[in-house]
Amino acid sequence: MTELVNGKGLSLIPKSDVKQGMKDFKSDQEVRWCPGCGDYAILAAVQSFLPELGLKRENIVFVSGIGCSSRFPYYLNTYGFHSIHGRAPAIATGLAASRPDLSVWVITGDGDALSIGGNHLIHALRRNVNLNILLFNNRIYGLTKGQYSPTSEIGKITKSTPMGSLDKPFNPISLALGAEASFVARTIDSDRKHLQSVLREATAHRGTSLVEIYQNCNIFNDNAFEQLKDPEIRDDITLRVEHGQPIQSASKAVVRSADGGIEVVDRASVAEADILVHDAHRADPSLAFALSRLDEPAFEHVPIGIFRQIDRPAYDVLMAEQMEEAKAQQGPGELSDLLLGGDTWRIG
Amino acid sequence: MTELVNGKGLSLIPKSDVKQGMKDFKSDQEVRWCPGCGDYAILAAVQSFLPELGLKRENIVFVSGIGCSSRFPYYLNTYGFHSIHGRAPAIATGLAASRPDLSVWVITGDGDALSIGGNHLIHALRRNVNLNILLFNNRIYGLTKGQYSPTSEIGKITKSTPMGSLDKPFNPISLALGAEASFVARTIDSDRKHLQSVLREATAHRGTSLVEIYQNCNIFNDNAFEQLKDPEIRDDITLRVEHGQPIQSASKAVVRSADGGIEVVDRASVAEADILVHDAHRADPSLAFALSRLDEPAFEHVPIGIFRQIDRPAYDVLMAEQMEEAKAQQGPGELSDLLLGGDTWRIG
Amino acid sequence: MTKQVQQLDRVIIRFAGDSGDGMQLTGDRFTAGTAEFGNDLSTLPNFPAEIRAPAGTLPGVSSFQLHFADHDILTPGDAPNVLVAMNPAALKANLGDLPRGADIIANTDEFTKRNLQKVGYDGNPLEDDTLGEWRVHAVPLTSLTVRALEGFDLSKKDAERSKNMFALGLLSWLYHRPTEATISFLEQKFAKKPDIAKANIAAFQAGWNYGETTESFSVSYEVKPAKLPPGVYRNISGNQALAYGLIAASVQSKLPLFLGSYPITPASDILHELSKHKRFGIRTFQAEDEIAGVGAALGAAFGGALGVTTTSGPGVALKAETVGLAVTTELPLIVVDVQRAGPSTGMPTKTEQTDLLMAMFGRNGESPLPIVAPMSPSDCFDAAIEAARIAVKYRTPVMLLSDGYLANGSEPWKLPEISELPDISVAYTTEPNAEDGTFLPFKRDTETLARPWAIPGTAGLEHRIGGIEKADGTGNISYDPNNHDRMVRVRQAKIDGVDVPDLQVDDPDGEAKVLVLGWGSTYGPIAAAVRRIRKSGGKVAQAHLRHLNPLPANTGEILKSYDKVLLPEINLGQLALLLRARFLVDIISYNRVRGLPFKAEELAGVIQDVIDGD
Amino acid sequence: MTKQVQQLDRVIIRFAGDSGDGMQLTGDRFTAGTAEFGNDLSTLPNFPAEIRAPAGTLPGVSSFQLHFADHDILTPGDAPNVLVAMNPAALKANLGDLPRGADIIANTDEFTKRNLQKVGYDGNPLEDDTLGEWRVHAVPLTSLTVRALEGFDLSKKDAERSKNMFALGLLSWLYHRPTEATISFLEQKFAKKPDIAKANIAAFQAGWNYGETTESFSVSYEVKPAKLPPGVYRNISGNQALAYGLIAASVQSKLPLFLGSYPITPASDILHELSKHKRFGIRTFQAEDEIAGVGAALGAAFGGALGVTTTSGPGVALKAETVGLAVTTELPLIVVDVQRAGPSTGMPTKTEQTDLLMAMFGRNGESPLPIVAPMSPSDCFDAAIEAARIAVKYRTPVMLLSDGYLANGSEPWKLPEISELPDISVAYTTEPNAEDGTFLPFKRDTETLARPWAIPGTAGLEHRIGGIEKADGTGNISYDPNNHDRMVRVRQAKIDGVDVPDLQVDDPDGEAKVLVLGWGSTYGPIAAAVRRIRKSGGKVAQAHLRHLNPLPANTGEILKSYDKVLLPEINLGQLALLLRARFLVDIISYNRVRGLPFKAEELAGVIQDVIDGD
Ligand SMILES: Cc1ncc(C[n+]2csc(CCOP(=O)(O)OP(=O)(O)O)c2C)c(N)n1
Ligand SMILES: Cc1ncc(C[n+]2csc(CCOP(=O)(O)OP(=O)(O)O)c2C)c(N)n1
Ligand code: SF4
Ligand code: SF4
Ligand SMILES: [Mg+2]
Ligand SMILES: [Mg+2]
Repeated sequence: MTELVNGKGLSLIPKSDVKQGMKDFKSDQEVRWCPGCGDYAILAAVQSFLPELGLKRENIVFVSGIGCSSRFPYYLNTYGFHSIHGRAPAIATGLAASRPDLSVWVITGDGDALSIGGNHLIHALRRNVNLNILLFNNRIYGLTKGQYSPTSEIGKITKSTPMGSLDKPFNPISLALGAEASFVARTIDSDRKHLQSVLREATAHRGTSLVEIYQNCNIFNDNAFEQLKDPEIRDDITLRVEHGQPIQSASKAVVRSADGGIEVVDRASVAEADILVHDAHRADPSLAFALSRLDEPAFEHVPIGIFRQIDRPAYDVLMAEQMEEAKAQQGPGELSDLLLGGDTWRIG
Repeated sequence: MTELVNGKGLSLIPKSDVKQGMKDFKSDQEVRWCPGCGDYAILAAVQSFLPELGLKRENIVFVSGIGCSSRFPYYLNTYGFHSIHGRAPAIATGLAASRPDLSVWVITGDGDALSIGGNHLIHALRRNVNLNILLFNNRIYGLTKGQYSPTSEIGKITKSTPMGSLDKPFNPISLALGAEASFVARTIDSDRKHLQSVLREATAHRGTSLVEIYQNCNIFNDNAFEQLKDPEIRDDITLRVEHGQPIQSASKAVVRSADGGIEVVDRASVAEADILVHDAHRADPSLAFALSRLDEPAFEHVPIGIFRQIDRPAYDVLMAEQMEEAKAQQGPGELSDLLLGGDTWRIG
Repeated sequence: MTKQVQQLDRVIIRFAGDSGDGMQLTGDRFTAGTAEFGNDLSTLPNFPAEIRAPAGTLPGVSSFQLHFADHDILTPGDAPNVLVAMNPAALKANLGDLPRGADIIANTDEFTKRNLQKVGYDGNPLEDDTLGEWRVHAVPLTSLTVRALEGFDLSKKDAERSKNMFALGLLSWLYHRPTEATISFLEQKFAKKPDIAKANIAAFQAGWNYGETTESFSVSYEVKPAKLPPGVYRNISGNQALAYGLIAASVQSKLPLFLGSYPITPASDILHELSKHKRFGIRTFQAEDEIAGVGAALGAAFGGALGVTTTSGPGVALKAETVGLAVTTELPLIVVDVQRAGPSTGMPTKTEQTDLLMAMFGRNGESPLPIVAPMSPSDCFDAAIEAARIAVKYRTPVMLLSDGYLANGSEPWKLPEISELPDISVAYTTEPNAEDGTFLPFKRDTETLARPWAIPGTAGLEHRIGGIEKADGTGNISYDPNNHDRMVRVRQAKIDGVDVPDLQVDDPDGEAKVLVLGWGSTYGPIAAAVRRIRKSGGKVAQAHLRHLNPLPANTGEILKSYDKVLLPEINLGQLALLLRARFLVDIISYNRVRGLPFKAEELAGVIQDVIDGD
Repeated sequence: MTKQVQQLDRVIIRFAGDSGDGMQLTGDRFTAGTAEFGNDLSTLPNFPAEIRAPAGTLPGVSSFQLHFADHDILTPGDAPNVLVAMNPAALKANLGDLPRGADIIANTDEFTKRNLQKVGYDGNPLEDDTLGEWRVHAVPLTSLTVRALEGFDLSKKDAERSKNMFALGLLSWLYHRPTEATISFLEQKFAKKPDIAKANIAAFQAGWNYGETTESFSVSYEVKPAKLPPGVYRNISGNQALAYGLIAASVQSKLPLFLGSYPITPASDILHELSKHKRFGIRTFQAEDEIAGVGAALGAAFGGALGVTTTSGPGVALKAETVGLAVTTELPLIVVDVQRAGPSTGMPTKTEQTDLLMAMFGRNGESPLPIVAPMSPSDCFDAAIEAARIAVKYRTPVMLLSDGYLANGSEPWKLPEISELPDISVAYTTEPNAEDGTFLPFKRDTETLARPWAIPGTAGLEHRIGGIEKADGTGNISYDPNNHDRMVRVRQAKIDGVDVPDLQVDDPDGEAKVLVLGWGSTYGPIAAAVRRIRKSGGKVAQAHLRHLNPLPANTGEILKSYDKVLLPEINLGQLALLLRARFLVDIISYNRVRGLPFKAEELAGVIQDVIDGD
């Protein structure tokens, strides 16, 4: 059990003794998303990534809420729980906190995670429950056929906002950093290599890893992330955020601004040495937060990658420690001791 | 109505034509907090501040959730709604969005606002509903007699955590900034002058102003903020955050650190000119966020004041604009037009 | 060659195809033409499961059923006389509902090996004898459409998209539907893309001509207009009627409408509809969740608005605590529950009547509220106004129980005379109400037991309300045992005292021994079944409850005045439980929980059995 | 001077004072002594309203009532024989409950002008004739205490704090209570502050001696030990017993206990208690809200834990949607509802039975679950085990309905033999269950209809569950109408089939014509009332329902076998509604919703009236 207490990364999860392939993670259920939906790409990326972890399949659980994205668990041949709208982080918290031997994933959408489920999400983050949360952000409510979501841009015309939406959207990265998250990243459905590289770090992180995945809903919000996919410009607007690397795109770079903040400048205009080098391991999330603001206004330049990745004890481990400690101090629980604990007296 | 659309500050709220005093805002209800509770000081501060606004008393509404703090509305001779746990921001949103002529206040506690009510809070902030939210943070659940709260420090021994709490607390300022808040401040129950100076700015701000108030619960979490009240050290640890002013305490100052972040240093060790001057009006919340992190670890130095204060259209105004526009384009609603709108046919 | 024309009194058509085939639009247009032509009609759209399935698969099938007649009808019909199957999946998914001898119009182009395999057909049913018992019309709809559009510069794909219009044209010919409306509709819809408009119109006309000219259809059918009461009509769905009813309630109560809602199937369209009518001073707020939706509506009500929240079962469960706050603070509020199949997520696109007891009892403490249920799509308009009337008159949340069948089903609606809509306006309290000149927020109207509604902005009436028990009169917090008992009873008495009209019984010659009772959307099938019984000489009485709480004063007396009372419900007997408890009458329940409306034939059988006494 | 000693068979004492006066502790200690002495007893603490009011005010009064006797008793007693009033507020707040002739021990030191005015006494009731009809003992408790502690170096304030121990000493003398336990208790409690310990003990002894030596008490009283069944006893409150019951259930089911909870009065103490026992492998999780609390418990249950969530009415309302998910995913879960006065926030510290119908019906769709209700504080232990037994055996959420009276009330509890506790363990499914070697998560046990419980980590049984309707057997998503109807009925049948013991009737000579039925915490007052009736020669039968859903098989038969059935409930007739609907029996309801338990005398009167037939 002390092994548990010191558990890091995947050390507490049983390894498979057979070699696994993508097909081992495909369930027998027919995939039912609209043709062209970005969810297909993410599913394929996850199914082909999982074998790399080499975990016992039966020790992997996918928990989801409600939404198109939340159908995800049905398509994986692992344990799965398609729960109710917004509650996946809460349900997964109970599972992960009581089962340190499981790899627990939460699949959620921008509405599921940030609208009805916002509170559970931020609390899971601050507690650092051992979860891999994949937030499929298509900036729309897909399943209910196209209302604006908490990540939709202001002025969005949708079924419920014929004159345009009024609410300033959340920036999921900023919100997570404000909620004490220990691992925060962003990737995109169309870039499998990057998506999987992020999953690699996320799964190695014991605690809550939040991965925002830009996902295209070609039916109700098509091309929401077109610029990031357009070969013409994507390399110019995608600011790669990688630990230890200068933060830059093909043509742009992030530097300190005169007023002490950070800003995006023409890469050619600065010396390599002046480009801000990313440190995802900083205890202080302030710089990561500043980076998360760089995609305002949308898509002139978008930081993609792992914003923050710090070591903090995971919730399940802390809980286990207290149980250990209690047993060590008082010995394992004995029902008779318990009942006889108070002031007792005998009659007859 | 266009007046409404351009409404700023208190301009849309009818002014009182009689001079008001503190007693005008006291209700006939006996105040029922524990003797010595910090809530008394806040109540007195608010009651003596309100006359300064010169608003018609009947146009002021206090909405609260559940908690000791949430009893607040009963003691003010204005309109009041003591609602249910965590829901005050949601209820107040409906009221404020539909009544631009009201000054709507939300009174909430650290559990009410950040535990059960966290989601409503962050959504009110991003929407910029016209609310003054006073968050009484005593870092404990008072009304339910002493369980730890989302702002309790890790390891807190309470009724529900005999071996210490495990959850990393929220920093309300960081969370609010991560949630796109347009006005974020912190003050303390014991400093009436500062508390009222913050209220002055908060009420002048049309949109959501979040004011965290450190409040002492002398029964279940006594002296939680003692250092900030102790004449010996308070001036040294309290970093004043004021727009346009250098950020400093009696003996400490905030400066840019070598690595580009900010840090707190011995004031004597730096030139006045090198002390970071606060700009609450920056569009980018990153610096405000960095400031909010300065009270980690608790109380070596605590930033107090207005972290952020930017202009953003308030939700009620935006809603009103769309109604205006719709009427302007289509004319005011006519029931008969509506019913006859679709394909109709006549029989007989 | 001239073709034979046959007269029919009623026809049931079902259009079925892939989600992408535009069957709902096709159905809507055929409905519009039929309405314009003057038939009575009733429709039943049937959407695929929540998520759009891949093309050509069974879960992807979307259908639209239309029943039209030369007399007034009550349901979308039990079994189609004609099935339009745009692909093999559509055929397979719907064949089970098709009575022997019915017509099948199949789009042969889609009956490819691959598509057949997708749904598990080994052979091609159009060629083998699978469909021996039906009248099959094999029509290459897609290729005919493409050919018809050769002139246009359209990609093949775009051309193929118009095949549903070809089908519509063909059916319009087959049933002598007027064509103008559809043509002008297409012109408007594609005003910005005139080519697409032209193409669709061409396809539509080609379909018509195809029927006119080819052999494959030797007969066409005529269904004479129905003799409906004179007036101006439009076709309307339950959700739209409910939204219009809420707007009318706002106008008739002179209260600004505030909708706080969170999208959920099958209620979302009410939010969508209301958001289009801001010019009526309506505010629609898409909240972060259901709790915030009802919370905002309640906050707006405190501010003097007509507060409304719309949702379905799971949302009602979430709203329970806040609705309880509305009960105890005694503020007007309308809670619309468009019921869907449960428990939990259940079957979101399917209908059910299983939220009645949750509406009655789903809150902590003694927390009574009135419940109103519409009985047909167009009745949602009146039911919404009635719910609003009760809410504002008695200062109480009111639960309005619609369901998925009413929400999406449609029927012709005789527009009401605006002048005849009830005036449901109430005055806010503006003056102190106590002898001593103070204001008592819980001093009640002696007749209605309603408390004053004094809104912020009213000088001199400043007061505080909340969820803790209140002292009778002053509304101050009170823990006095007798006060609590009194308040619990007065809140109950207020709801029990809501003025609801007597229950009407339809018992033509007063000789029936059996009463069939119903509530909500089962009205149509029950009434249709009753007709059948009577046609065949049987005697049966019918009554339909619109107010579930409180019940009409004469309910018990009526129940007791029949030998047997039959109560069909799309649940396990929820209203039956309430009536049995209240009146100790041994109600006979008939329950099917299949996510679908009852069929008239099914109910006729049940009624007959009860009459025959087995 | 030797004093007269009088024998009594029972005494009811009420300690009343300011929230700060430590009345609950005083009561607890007197209870401990009384228990140790061997009397039967029953207690009723009465906390002030949610928020602590300023000292000396009526809302600030806290009281503790203790009933002890030389025979077994059932309630904390209707009216006190002795009131200890630590200040004027305590006197005023409690005088109404005091029968004429009762003793009042008043702390004269606190009857100052200011304190008297605070509660609206013009004069001093101890001096004027206000208390003429009672036996007043005016004792300057505070100053006597201070004097007694002069030797100690304590601030006056600290010394005064011990006045409750002085009072305890005095009462202990008055009723011949043993003193050792209290002394050792004080030594332990203040182990870290020996001075305080000594001071309190000194005050306690001074109180004793005061009674012994002064004139003001001429008589002392003796209440002989009760003849209770032999065994080891301890005094226990309902919340503590419930927590212990859950721990026992965890041990007896061999399942790790996971509690997901959010604090709420009066349920919080269960969370507090369980959080102390981590050594039993218990995980207690204080969630961000009630929804997360039950969600986490459900997630843990999916992982193989004994999932529990504890709350009160408002929390149950919030949990409804997630409980519905537990119903449809058929996972074991225990939902504890410690009922409090509603609706909405209501009166959090007061008791009520008004959540029964919410427990039954407060979820969308047909969503049945078993309901168990304990009948006394100590019975909460067994009820918790029974709830767990049903939950794990049938894979279903179970609602456990306690209430504020059971939660805080206490009584002596004869400790069970651990060896005799039921084995409620069940095995997780570890093998495929289908002929073809696959695993069918919804293939049911033919007897219990329970589905397999296969937890993550079990190789080969990987499966997915969720809130959408499931195909019988495979559990795959299904929108098939007949499957849904079948699943709705099988979920109902599973709950209807839960094995619950027959209802026992207590009808000594079988001649009673009237049956008094009850459920939950009303057992004590009902049984006490029944005794009174029988003592006075009346005949009445009693039965008490522990299982509210499903009902015992013989319930209907029993109800029908009596001329009249009387059902007292602390609500407006919720169980009555269920029984009337189910059995069409015209139950006579007696309802009081005062936030307080019934009084035996009150019920005796009601029963007599029913017997006499008016
Ligand atoms: C309690 C509840 N409220 C509302 C709904 C309806 N609903 C289902 S999914 C959804 C939002 C889906 O959006 P998102 O989370 O972004 O997922 P996506 O479909 O876009 O992948 C809503 C509102 C529900 N199922 N349950
Ligand atoms: C739905 C619901 N859950 C729980 C409670 C119990 N409760 C009342 S106040 C409170 C927390 C109070 O803490 P906080 O918000 O910090 O306010 P404080 O009393 O400290 O001022 C809780 C858990 C409730 N009243 N309603
Ligand atoms: S609606 Fe959008 S998100 Fe949903 S399946 Fe279709 S494309 Fe994907
Ligand atoms: S419990 Fe704490 S917060 Fe509540 S009133 Fe008492 S001192 Fe104030
Ligand atoms: Mg989405
Ligand atoms: Mg607090």
